[in-house]
Amino acid sequence: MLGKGLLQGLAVTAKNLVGSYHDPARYVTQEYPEVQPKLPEAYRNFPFLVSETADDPMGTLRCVACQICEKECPPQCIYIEKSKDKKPDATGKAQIYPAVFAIDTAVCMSCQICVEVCPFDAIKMDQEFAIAATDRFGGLLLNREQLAKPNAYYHQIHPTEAAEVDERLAAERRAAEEKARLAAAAKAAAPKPAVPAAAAAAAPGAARPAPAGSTAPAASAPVDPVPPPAPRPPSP
Amino acid sequence: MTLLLAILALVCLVPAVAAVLVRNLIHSALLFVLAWLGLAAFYLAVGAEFIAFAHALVYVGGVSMVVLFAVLLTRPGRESALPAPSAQRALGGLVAVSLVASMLGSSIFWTRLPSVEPTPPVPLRRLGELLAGPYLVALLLVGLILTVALIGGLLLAAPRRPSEGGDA
Amino acid sequence: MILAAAAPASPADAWLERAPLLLRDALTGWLPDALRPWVAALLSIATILGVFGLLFAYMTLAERKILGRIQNRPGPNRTGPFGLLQPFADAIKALTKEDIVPRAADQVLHFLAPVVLVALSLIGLAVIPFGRNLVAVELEASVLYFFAAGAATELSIFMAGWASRNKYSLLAAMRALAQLISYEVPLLLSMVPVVVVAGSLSTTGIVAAQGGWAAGVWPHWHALTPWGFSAFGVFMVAALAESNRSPFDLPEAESELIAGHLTEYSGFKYALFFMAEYLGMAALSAMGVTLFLGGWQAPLAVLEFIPSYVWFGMKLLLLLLGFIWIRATFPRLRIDQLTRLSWKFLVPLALVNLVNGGLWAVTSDWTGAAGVARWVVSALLVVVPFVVLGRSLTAGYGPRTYRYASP
Amino acid sequence: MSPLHLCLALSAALFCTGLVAVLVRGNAILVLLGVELMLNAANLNFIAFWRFGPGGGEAGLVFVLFSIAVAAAEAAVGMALVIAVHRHLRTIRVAAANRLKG
Amino acid sequence: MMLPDPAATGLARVRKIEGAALGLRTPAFAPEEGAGDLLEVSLGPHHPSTHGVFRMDVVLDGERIVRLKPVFGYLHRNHEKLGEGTSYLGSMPYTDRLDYLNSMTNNWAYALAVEKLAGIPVTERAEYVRVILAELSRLLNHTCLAGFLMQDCGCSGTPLMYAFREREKILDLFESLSGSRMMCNFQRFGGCRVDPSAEWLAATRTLVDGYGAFLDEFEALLSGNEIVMARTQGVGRLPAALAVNAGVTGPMLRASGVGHDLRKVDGYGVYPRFNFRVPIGRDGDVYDRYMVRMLEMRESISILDQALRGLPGGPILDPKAKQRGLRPKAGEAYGRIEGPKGEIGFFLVSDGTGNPTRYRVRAPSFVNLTILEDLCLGHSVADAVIILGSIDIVLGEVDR
Repeated sequence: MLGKGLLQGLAVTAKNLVGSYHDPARYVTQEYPEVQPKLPEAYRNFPFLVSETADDPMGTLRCVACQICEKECPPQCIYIEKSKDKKPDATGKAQIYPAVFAIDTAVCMSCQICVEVCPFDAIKMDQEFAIAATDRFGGLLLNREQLAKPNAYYHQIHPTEAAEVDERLAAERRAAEEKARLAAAAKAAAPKPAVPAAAAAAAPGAARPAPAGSTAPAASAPVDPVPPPAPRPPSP
Repeated sequence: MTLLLAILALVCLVPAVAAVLVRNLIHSALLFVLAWLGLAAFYLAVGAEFIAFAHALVYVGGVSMVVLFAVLLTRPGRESALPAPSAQRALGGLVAVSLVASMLGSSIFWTRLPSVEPTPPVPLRRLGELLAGPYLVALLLVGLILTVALIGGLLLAAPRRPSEGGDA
Repeated sequence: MILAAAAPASPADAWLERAPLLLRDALTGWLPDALRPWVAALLSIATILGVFGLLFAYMTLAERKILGRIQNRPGPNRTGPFGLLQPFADAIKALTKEDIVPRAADQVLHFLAPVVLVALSLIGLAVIPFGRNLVAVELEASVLYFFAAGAATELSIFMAGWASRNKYSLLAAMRALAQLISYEVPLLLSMVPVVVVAGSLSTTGIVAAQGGWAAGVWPHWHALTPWGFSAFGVFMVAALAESNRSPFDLPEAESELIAGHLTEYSGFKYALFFMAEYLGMAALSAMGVTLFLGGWQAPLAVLEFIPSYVWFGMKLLLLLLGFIWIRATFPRLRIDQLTRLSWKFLVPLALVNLVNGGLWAVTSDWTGAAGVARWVVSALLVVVPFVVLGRSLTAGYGPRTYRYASP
Repeated sequence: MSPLHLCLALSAALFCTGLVAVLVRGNAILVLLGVELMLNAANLNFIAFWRFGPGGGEAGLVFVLFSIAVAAAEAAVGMALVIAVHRHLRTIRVAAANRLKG
Repeated sequence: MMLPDPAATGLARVRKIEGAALGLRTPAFAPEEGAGDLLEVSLGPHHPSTHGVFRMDVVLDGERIVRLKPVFGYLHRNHEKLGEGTSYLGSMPYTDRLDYLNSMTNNWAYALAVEKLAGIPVTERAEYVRVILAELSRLLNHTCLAGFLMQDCGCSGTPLMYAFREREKILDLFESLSGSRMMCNFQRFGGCRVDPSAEWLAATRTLVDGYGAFLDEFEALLSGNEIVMARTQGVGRLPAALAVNAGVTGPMLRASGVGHDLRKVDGYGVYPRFNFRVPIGRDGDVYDRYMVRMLEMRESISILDQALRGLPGGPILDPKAKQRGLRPKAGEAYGRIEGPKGEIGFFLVSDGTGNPTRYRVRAPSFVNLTILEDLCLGHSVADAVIILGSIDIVLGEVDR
């Protein structure tokens, strides 16, 4: 009979009207600035560069400016210039570092391919999403200093993944140490010192980095409070 | 009383004259609506309450809609301005109208009209009794005319092939 | 002026019941006799404007809140506690917005349309009895006045649509006219049996005719008789259409015509249209309450201690809630379906109802078994046409069964 | 001027206005509207004589009601005719509709 | 009934030869005498119901459509040309942006094409995960579509909000798995990027179990509603022959009564292992298109149920499968799957370098849209809006 479907529809909306007062499944709004979204661990937005420590981010960047991400980035939003010199990294080993590392977040499409192709676990996806700039071009072009964030921050936003990465890096380091120790033992036996094995291992793309050194300072779980992400400099 | 009536007469007459003179058909129709509203107010002032409301209901609510609909259907989306009437036609018309006007005016103003007290308004119930009593046959006839007009209007306005294309 | 008795004999004498009138008398009492009716009239106008202005403001809020709740979201809740200041924020926004008039538009009509619409939506309220003895203008043919006043509302929608010189607006104007022509008829026809049964064309007379209770519990409201129920349904559907509310919001038709006749309106003029929509809705609902739901009459004798205007307000709000609920639920009709619904369903139903109401009026003195028969006949005269007409209306439509492809 | 004179004058003026619309403007819709205006003028006379005349004008009131109803019917049929003519001749100038068979 | 593959019978080519004879209503629009009565309206590109920046040039007689010209390209991004300059892996995130409601199925179709081209095997677990994600995509897409369609019909947002409430749950799943709600970039050659955790699978199970109840409520609100039926039944009829000849695929084709579903026809992935049915309509009108999608969702729920129960262990991604620097041998491949909107396919030609020399997308929205004028002629503007809504287009895919 005419009207049955209409009444059925009215019943559904009435159920939802009443349900919105007692049933959380029928009242799904989260009021954003007061209620912050619970981001899943996998959530990604724009990339950042991992540095081992918070107090000297530029000195302890994991990035060795191998430029794989620059090459693989589909929208080509990464720009890297290699350094002419070498500086000691977190483990004290001399490394090429990115003299310029810039990501144009206006172009970046958050696809995470740079993270996937990075052999050094040096670039990871950030979860900071409330980003705004008054300057359309300069304000969204992030440079090395703005991109660098400590490993502790990485642990904070992607705990599982970061723990895996640290574990892997530590394992690789242990393996490298073992190798170095064996090499050293061999060297002790042999008359002439060889090039440190670790340096050879750090060649881009060849293998996972295995920086030689006795300890990995930030490899363990973070102990100090994580500094907030670096404030964005005012746009010119 | 006379002053009020005179003002209302102007409210009624000015839009009516304007309606006949403007070029734009839509403006013309809307001015007619204004004139009809003025006329309804005039009826109200004269004391014919029921007639006033019926007049407003039929003319403003019904006739004006039909007129506007016809205007839109016959000139959709176009400037609804009309060409000015030819001078010859205008002249002829105006001569005829001024003759009628002078005839009417003279007959009104040179006739001595009886001046009696205004009749008190008729109660609505009395009107109903009149309609249902002595004028019942007329009422039914009017109803018949309306029905016939409705059907006739439908038949006239209906497209020749009503179900051409689509099943709307 | 009668002094309030210690124990009021009838509810009409209760202090609360007479409070508005007492207030009016107190305000106008010191004036010379010649001025008093004028000031009283102005007071009624101010009261209606104030009450219905506020009602409009909070109707918009309530609509958004209820719509929100139905859609599992909170609705506006940022401006003031529970968003209660939202209407005022909206008003300030509308007032300060730039008023844009297209260069090609018919400037005069473009300006006049919203003004005329608001004015026409308001004047109908003059004859609604909001409570016992609370009516601004007492007219012998007030029902007719109300519909005459309301008849021109679509005219201003047409004006808005045509004057905007926008193709969407023009389509909206045509739709508005078709809609008006179609729904004025059932609106008026559904009102006629009420007039026949109540034997009065005045709103106060119709409300008075609905006073009293059968067996003390069953009010003599027209909506509670079979013919009245049917007429009430037809009236409310036509009222929905007359006030351009979903599912009959064809002139506006957001998903088809952008905003229809409102496409070229902004700022305060847009707000005026908005206001007129709600005022028209409130006026038609008030008329519905008056004609069918007993006006200000209490539903039960024991509840008469609650003042009559409160009852009226509650019924009005109930109907308005229904408008919102319907809007939240239904999609829009198409223009041909809209007119078909009117001419092939509502009008025949209302015509049958006319006979039904006439029979009811003729048989008003039947009691006992004859009384029961009267109810049965009346109910049959509602149900049978409804089923038959409904079936013909929905012919060709219906739920379908589906097959599955054989693998 | 007595109210009756005023009413009659208004009525005459309206009648003449309607006549202008009918005679001067060649547009069928305006012609119909002019006829409506002339009917209104007649109605006004009925009312005027009922109210200000020598009594017994109740019949006039009833007649006005009938006249309004008939005017509505006239408008409906008239507009239907206009639409039909327009569909046929693509114009609504009265002068163009001068053939019996289109 | 199941028609054979149109490409195999040559039916697809017939349209070029003899369109009119097959029922294609070629627009017989000639401005006849008194054409001033016709009103030309440009619906879009900024119109609430064109689902993006799409334009319909409509010629109206009253409100009846005499001619309709779809105009698109406002969102053209050079997708196919970009694909020729990007590495095989680099094109994957771009496919997210085609039909941005269903990045999972876009990814899959592209991955399938590359896997065919380079001969990469897919792990068992990944096949199941792909099915799960594709069916979740289908739920998401069809739910949204129903909501949008009802919005086009003039609902004041209620069905749309209910649809979005459920869509949100699926998007949450996608986000917690892939890191992004819509631009998932999830499939990889030879498998998937991330292995779903047990918690994720449990959450999916909860969603799947509750989805039927949502559909029941949604259908109670709409499917039996007299206004919905009056608005949609008999509107925009697409005859089966015309549908086949126009290359229409997906639910739109099935609503016209052709039981053509690539999940059955191609049996790609592990679909042959699942037990599901293919609902088909009879009239091919808007209501059928709506209902076929509703019924498909019920089947999707059953597939999801089976896939979740049968999900095998093992690696999600073949560790030997190369992602970066993939250089397939010279050759060509066409990978197609049954996307929620129809057959989504990627045609790749390799010359042995790191980029395809030819990269072409068969976008179902685009192909289905070509039939728009035939569906709309003779209907009113209000119908055109819902017909467009029932075709289910995403301009990202139409314009590419």
